[in-house]
Amino acid sequence: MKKTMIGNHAASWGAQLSRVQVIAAYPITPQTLIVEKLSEIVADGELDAKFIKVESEHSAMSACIGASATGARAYTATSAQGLALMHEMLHWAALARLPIVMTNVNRAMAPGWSIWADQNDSLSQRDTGMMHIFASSSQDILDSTIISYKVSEQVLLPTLISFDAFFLSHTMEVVDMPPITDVDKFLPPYNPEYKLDVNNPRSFGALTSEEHYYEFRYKMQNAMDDAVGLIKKEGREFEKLTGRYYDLVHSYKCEDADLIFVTSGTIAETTNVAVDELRKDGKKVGNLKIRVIRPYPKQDILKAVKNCSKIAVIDRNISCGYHGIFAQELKGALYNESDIPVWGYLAGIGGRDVKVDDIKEIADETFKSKKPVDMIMKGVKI
Amino acid sequence: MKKTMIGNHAASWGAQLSRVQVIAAYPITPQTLIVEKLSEIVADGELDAKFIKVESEHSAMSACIGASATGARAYTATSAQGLALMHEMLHWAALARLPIVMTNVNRAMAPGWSIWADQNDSLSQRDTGMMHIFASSSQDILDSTIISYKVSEQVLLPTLISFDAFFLSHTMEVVDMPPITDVDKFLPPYNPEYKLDVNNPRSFGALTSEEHYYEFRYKMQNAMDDAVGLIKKEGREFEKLTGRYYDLVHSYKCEDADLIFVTSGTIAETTNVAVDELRKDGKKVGNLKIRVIRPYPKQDILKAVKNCSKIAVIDRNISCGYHGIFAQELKGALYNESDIPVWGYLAGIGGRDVKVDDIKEIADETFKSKKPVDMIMKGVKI
Amino acid sequence: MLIKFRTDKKGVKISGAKDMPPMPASLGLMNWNKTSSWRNLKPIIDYEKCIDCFICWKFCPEPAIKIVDERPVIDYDFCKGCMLCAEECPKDAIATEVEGK
Amino acid sequence: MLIKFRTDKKGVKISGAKDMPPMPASLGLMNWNKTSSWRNLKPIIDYEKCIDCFICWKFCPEPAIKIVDERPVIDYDFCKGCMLCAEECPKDAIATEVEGK
Amino acid sequence: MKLTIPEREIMQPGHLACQGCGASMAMRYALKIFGRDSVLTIPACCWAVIDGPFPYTAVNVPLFHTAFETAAVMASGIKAGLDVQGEKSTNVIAWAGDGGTFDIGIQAISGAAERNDDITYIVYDNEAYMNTGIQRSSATPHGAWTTTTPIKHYKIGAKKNMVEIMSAHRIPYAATASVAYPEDLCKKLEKAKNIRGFKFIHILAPCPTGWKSDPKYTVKLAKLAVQTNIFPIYEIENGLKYTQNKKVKQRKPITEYFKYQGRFKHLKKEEVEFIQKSIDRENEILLKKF
Amino acid sequence: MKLTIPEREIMQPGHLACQGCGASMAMRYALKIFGRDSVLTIPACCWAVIDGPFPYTAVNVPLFHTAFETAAVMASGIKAGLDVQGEKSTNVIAWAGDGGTFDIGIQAISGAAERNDDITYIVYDNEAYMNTGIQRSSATPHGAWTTTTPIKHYKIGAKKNMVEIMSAHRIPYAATASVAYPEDLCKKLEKAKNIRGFKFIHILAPCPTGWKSDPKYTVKLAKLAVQTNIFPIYEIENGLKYTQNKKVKQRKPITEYFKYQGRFKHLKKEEVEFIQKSIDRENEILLKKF
Amino acid sequence: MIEIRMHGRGGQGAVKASFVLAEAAFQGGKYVQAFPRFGVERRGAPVEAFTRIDDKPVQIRSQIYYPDAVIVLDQTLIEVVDVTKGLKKGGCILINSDKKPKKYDLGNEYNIYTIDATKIAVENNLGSRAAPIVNTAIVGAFVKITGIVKLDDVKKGIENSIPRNKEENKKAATQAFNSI
Amino acid sequence: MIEIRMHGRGGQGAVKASFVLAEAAFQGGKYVQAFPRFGVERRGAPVEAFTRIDDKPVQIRSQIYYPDAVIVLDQTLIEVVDVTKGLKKGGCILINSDKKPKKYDLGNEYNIYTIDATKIAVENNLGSRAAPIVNTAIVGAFVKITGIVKLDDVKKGIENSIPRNKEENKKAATQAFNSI
Ligand SMILES: Cc1ncc(C[n+]2csc(CCOP(=O)(O)OP(=O)(O)O)c2C)c(N)n1
Ligand SMILES: Cc1ncc(C[n+]2csc(CCOP(=O)(O)OP(=O)(O)O)c2C)c(N)n1
Ligand code: SF4
Ligand code: SF4
Ligand code: SF4
Ligand code: SF4
Ligand code: SF4
Ligand code: SF4
Ligand SMILES: [Mg+2]
Ligand SMILES: [Mg+2]
Repeated sequence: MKKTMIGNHAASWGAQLSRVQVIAAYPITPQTLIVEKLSEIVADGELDAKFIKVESEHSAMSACIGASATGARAYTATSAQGLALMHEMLHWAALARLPIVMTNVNRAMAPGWSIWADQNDSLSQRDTGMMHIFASSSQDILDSTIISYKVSEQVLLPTLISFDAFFLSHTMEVVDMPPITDVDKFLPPYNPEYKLDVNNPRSFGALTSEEHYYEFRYKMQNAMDDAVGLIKKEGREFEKLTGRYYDLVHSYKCEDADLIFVTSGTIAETTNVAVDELRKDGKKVGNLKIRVIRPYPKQDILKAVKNCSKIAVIDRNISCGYHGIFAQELKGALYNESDIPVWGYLAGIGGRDVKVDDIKEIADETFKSKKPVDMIMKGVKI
Repeated sequence: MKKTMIGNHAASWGAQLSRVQVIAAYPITPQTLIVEKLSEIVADGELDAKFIKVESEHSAMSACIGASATGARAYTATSAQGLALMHEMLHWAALARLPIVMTNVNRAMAPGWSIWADQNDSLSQRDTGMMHIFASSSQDILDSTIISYKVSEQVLLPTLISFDAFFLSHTMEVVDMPPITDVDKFLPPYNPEYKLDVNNPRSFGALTSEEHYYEFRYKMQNAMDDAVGLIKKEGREFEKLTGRYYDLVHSYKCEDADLIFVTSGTIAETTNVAVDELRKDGKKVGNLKIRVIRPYPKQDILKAVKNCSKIAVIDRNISCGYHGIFAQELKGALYNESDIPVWGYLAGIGGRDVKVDDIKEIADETFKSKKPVDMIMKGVKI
Repeated sequence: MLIKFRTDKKGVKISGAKDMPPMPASLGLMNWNKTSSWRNLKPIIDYEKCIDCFICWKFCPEPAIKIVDERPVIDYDFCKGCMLCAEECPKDAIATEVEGK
Repeated sequence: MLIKFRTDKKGVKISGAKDMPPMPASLGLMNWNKTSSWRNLKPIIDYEKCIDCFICWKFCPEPAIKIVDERPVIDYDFCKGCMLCAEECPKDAIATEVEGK
Repeated sequence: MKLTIPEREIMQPGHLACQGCGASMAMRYALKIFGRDSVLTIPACCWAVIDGPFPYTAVNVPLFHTAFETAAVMASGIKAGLDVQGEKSTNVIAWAGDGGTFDIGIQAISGAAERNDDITYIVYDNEAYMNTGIQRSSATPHGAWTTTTPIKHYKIGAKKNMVEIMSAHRIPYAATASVAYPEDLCKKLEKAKNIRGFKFIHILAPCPTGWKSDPKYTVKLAKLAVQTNIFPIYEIENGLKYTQNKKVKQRKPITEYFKYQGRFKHLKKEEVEFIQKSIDRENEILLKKF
Repeated sequence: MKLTIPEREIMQPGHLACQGCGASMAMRYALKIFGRDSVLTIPACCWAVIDGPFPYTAVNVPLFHTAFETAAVMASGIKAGLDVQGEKSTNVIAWAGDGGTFDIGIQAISGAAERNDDITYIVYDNEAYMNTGIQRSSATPHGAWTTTTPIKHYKIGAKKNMVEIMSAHRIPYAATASVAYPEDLCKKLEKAKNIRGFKFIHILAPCPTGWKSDPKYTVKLAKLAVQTNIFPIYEIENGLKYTQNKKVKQRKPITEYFKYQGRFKHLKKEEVEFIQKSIDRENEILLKKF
Repeated sequence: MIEIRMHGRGGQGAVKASFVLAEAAFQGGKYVQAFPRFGVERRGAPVEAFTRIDDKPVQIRSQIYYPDAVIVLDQTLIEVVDVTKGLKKGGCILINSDKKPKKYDLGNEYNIYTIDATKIAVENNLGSRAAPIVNTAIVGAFVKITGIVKLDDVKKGIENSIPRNKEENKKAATQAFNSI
Repeated sequence: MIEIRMHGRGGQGAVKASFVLAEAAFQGGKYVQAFPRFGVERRGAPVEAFTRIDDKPVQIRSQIYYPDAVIVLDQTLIEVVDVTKGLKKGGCILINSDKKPKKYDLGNEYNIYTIDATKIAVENNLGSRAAPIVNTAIVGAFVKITGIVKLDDVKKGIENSIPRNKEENKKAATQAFNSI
């Protein structure tokens, strides 16, 4: 059923439709509305879940880990400082192989205090072993939550779903909510083989010497590899129910493009609009939206960009001392395989608005430029 | 003066020689001996510093931030879980532009509990905005501490010095301790322009809207760029005093090498031994040790590898869902600039020992291989 | 932000990174920000009734009540119109006016 | 590790990742680990003196004292030789022997 | 002209507190007492916004905005930093909301208290996470509505007794206070200023936005909290010596306090009676300590 | 055959505790009482090692090893997870050292206590961070040597009074206990098992390695701690009802306790006297509460 | 695509108004977006909110700089905020006011309308004079002026997005619709 | 390069012994490395430690698998640990024992030596019979057997690396040196 809702509430309803059993969360702008809505949903009896009102985000993730270790489906949501405070426990969830799904509203890291959109918070978690999705619409947020439980519970890895502060979190738009009966058909109850079970007492996470630790990492990496296929497979299953397909990357008019933008989050949506306008001006451009960055969709990207002659990556983030993270990861993946020149752009850092005109400027600059540049800080005031 | 000491104590003495004023730290294996020694050094009156025995690593970094914000020289040390728990505050120290120098003993992340060498802990901090050094000998640890204060206090960025658990932390070897009078000549007292000062009351870190946040990131990135030159410059200054030069990368027999290893930490040292042995067998190999990864030494690397025909990166870490981080960053940096094929190897994860023979095997494999491979998990038991 | 950052007021002029300190360190005070724009209701002291007890001064959260010549004076540049002063005045010496009417 | 991980004891045989669960979940108990090797001193119960008060049993930290036929019996496979039992025995019924002498 | 609290104003108008904000009143009083030789650190909370955005400030003393969970240890770090540089007289004050104190900040507080670091920790208590839009904290009183304790699931369980917890740490000085009694508050701040070691002051600071009350009732509510015994005013020296600072002869019924606030208006009669009883019981227990 | 504590053994020998480890004794008793319908969670501490490396375990009930600062909330999460799946009877126990309790874990404990989550939190107190090699914690007693409080800078300041802090949280049950009195300890564990809500048990567990004592003196020391009043044994119900469980008629001098331990041997006579006085004073204060 | 900006004060419900308008348009078969100015809302302080209405899905994710219309929920704001900023030439301004449009001197490039939404709200028991809830009344007037949404859709929108006093709100919207 | 492994029990000071030996070699102008087996030490449990001695800086950072010599600080360990594991053919084994070398049946590929370091330690007031501190005595004996370090350098090493009872330790080392 179509409804209007803000992006944050799409996350809440995604959790509700997934029948999460334990929720542990802590307020932080601009995420808070997700848990407020969930509090309401639980109070209204629309979801049978236990809500743990923890005293910090570190504890929120810990409580989810504990619950998930018993075989319950657990959910949390946070943003920026809260996600950073969870950092240790994100590694934990991943290494403990617990299929927790969580939402992060991308917000700039402090100091100075900022509550505005910026991907540095979640991208700083790229080495924790979590799967990581960037949603670009409220529909994407809701659907991704459901699909992620399905994938996570098969590969036994947690998933982090991120989306831009305000541009999505506080923006109301139209969302199609699948009936829960359909979702139930898609997403069976979670029932793991290894769990805290008094009838089969095991310890979890004991001292692991150099004799075994490496092999656990190996298994994790295998799980990530498996996830690439599973995301596609479950995406197709989901499409059967809802007509909506989600892949690791989505390409828009890339087939014949000379210049391909590589984008994520809300910038990806605005870029689609820009692509249309640029095409009208006769410029052959395309947009490759990276939806999933862990597992990294190397093959999908290679396929999508193979015919173009230039790539312009737009990063709403920076790994200071290197450069934009999407650009870095893309180049790392294309190396050995391709020699299409890649330009790296920064835009929208700290919540600065990225407009259609900004994207068009980037296109112009890239078309004109002869030599690729690692990082161009678009729109910075010097 | 030459002395024997374990790597951890080299860190303690590095801090002592740097005349740190505030130390805040929390115990964790294998770091603990650093702070135990510092407790002793302070108790013995060999250093005039205030030691805050905090209740967690999050607080350790916070206390250092507070002290540094008043203009005091602050130090902390930790490992793995402790570093992860600091994550939020590492971002904080960097964005607040506080030149804290800290030590991290690289240890594998839990679960399972592991106290053994693995770089995932500190590399997971690569997006925090800290400068980041991997030391490969006790001498390097001690010297890097001193030089890092000098560099950090000029560019106003914190530095993270990492080194391998046990292989360095608990291993006694010979270290040349410069006289403190020499160090005093090299490293002047810290006296920042912006600090908490009742005679010039300012707020630090207030709400920073989209109007200004981006520009702060821009300034941070500039500082990182400046640091590249400064590390070299201060390295030369330090050389004048001690005869020891430290650069961002150190190349060993790379000039005429067909195959260059790219390594870091203790694996880099063992690789030098392997290079000598391989050369004896007539194999033209070289070793490029990456000592600094933030700021990323792109130009230095390009220069060092330009003549070789193959590169083999050895990573004691993995970004699950992608691959080894040194390999990723190297390829990201070489893209657009070079087409030397790069092989990525994993070794030593979770403390597994990396022996000269392992390196030689990697050489053989790479020499034989036709097509570069993103990641080969060396020595994993399947 | 709802509150405009008028970086050109009170001598703090920032046109770009070059005018900014390395970290977000303040360069001026907030008192350029005339919060009179927040006001719906306006407190008006009736100095006939007022006994100069300074209870209003004591409680004003801004503070927007000053002591001028030993009498309480409301600074309408900053008064947000919370009406706490009127509520607490022991002599009912502060009247309420609706703004813009 | 100082303590050898004998992954082939007690039926837990791991030759590689394929034998391992996805996460470090235990597959067996620690009691393959005969801690007798830790022992320097050896407690020996003198059943003549012993009154079966089970104080030794109560306090043994391993536990390495079993109750067999209603009497305390030391399991020397596990006794680490802390000598707590001897110290607490109200009847001085536990003697100390030095290992390997 | 007789003023009952110091005339000097350090905090500047133009700040961003809502109309009738108790938290802004509390800061005004604190700076009157601590004066210019003070350094503040403030974690995430309404005051992180009230102070104003970059490049401005309203407090007019050095202020380090800090991460939500770190106020106490940040103050410890600042104090240590000043100390080693010879600035030993400066008052270092951690200033935080109830969420940053009772919940996410309690570990750092407990640590600093145990080390007896020479700082003053002040919590302005508006009984919820206000800056993020009124979520329950462990300072939220039983019965209250917040956005995470919706009417159907209103807050169950008593407010965490923070002053008693601090008193169990045996710190030199712990006290409760209220923006309705600035003279008492100022006396306590003065006392804290002159004691070496860890001082803790808990100020009830009504929040019209979160309490759903009229901004003009901020002082009235703060007074009623004391007069109904729901927030007694006292101090504890060295964790042992209790002194009652505001004696309440005839306590007012709690309904008097509730009726000016939207956050309690869903409560049924039995629920209010239950609350009244627990207030009376708690008061009895407390009175024995004086 | 008359045994004063249950005969069943759940904990297995072969574990990795040092000779004469008090912490391993404590676990043995706890599992005797809680039985097989229990889930444990243990943060970083000696017990994270004692249990044995992957792929083994010694506790023989489901055990989730967890991050150092998370024991209480991990238990809350586990309890919630079991609850929603209908496993309501299982005892969920957080088991941690003093460092994981008094210092880095106190926030999660305070949170779980405030929510009154139905878990039992047990701290085995060996008065320092032992697993990392004997660093001071806020449970380290005044005067003790540790590696971070070297002889010249021995630990200054009293042990944090954790039970009183928990009692200030008004939890249903809080108690101290000792491995020297397993019968009393078992009674308390049994009590905790049968109460709904948050239970806190603080067990003194001597550590020969860290206390520099002979392994054979573990029980003797645990007893002397009680007999000298440095570690009184009592319980508190609902934060209000105090009961003394081990009465000490004639307290022994603290020197009796110190003399079997290396960690106090640097103390001069005056220092010991100072400690004796504070023990006596604290005891007076405590006695009034019973 | 039509882009609308609302001006109000913290606590007055400008954001809610932008959502009600979007919901109404959605009920009328349109695609919509509505969002507040991204920031910290303070009781009493001026706030803004935005609505986008289009016939096809709204993909653009940037903010609104050049609105087609402006709604002012509190006329006292006109003195303290530049309500016409970026407003397109010929754009409309709807002000909640008991005064006549010509009383407002906002230049002659715009079409100014007024509606006494406060009075209508109070008459329908939607808040008090001091704190009226004017969302629905002002939306009712706005759709009449612009014709972008039918009154029936506004009613459906209210039905869906207003939790309490649905009928009163519908009446207020209708009354405003009819009185302008 | 010479690589040496030591066997002891947790609390007995095997690690210290490896460090004293390295320090002595360092005083003799050698480059050294010394380290414990990487793990968790438990009172009473068997432990190991290692020393590398070379004429040039030791760059290799991996562990020792094939030692040239083995030192056993506590002879009871011989029954519970494989002290000869990886020991090179012809390598030497030095055991702290009051027995004769031939009492030990460790195969005939190795050169076995014994020294009653416990007795020497106790005679020099280094610990008690139950807990003797045998580091220095055993190192004294070891350097005599292998000749890699001079006795004088051992004394210097003790001077630098032993905080207390320096003289007693030097005497113990000397006595052991002379008695083997
Ligand atoms: C680690 C972290 N978690 C959450 C937040 C979000 N946050 C900012 S202020 C705040 C509420 C503060 O509540 P309180 O301390 O009571 O102060 P108040 O806002 O009520 O003044 C929250 C949850 C944050 N900044 N950092
Ligand atoms: C976040 C974090 N910091 C530090 C550590 C290191 N650490 C592990 S155990 C331990 C000491 C535990 O002390 P305590 O809780 O008293 O237990 P004990 O070892 O004495 O049994 C420490 C500091 C860790 N694992 N995680
Ligand atoms: S409170 Fe009233 S009487 Fe007192 S000074 Fe103010 S206006 Fe005058
Ligand atoms: S109305 Fe409020 S802000 Fe204005 S003067 Fe009175 S107390 Fe101050
Ligand atoms: S303690 Fe002594 S007397 Fe009692 S059962 Fe044991 S050996 Fe027998
Ligand atoms: S010596 Fe210790 S381990 Fe052995 S039986 Fe006695 S108490 Fe148990
Ligand atoms: S929300 Fe409450 S505490 Fe925060 S500024 Fe507004 S009135 Fe003050
Ligand atoms: S160090 Fe102490 S607590 Fe830890 S295992 Fe050894 S004796 Fe037990
Ligand atoms: Mg609050
Ligand atoms: Mg401990």
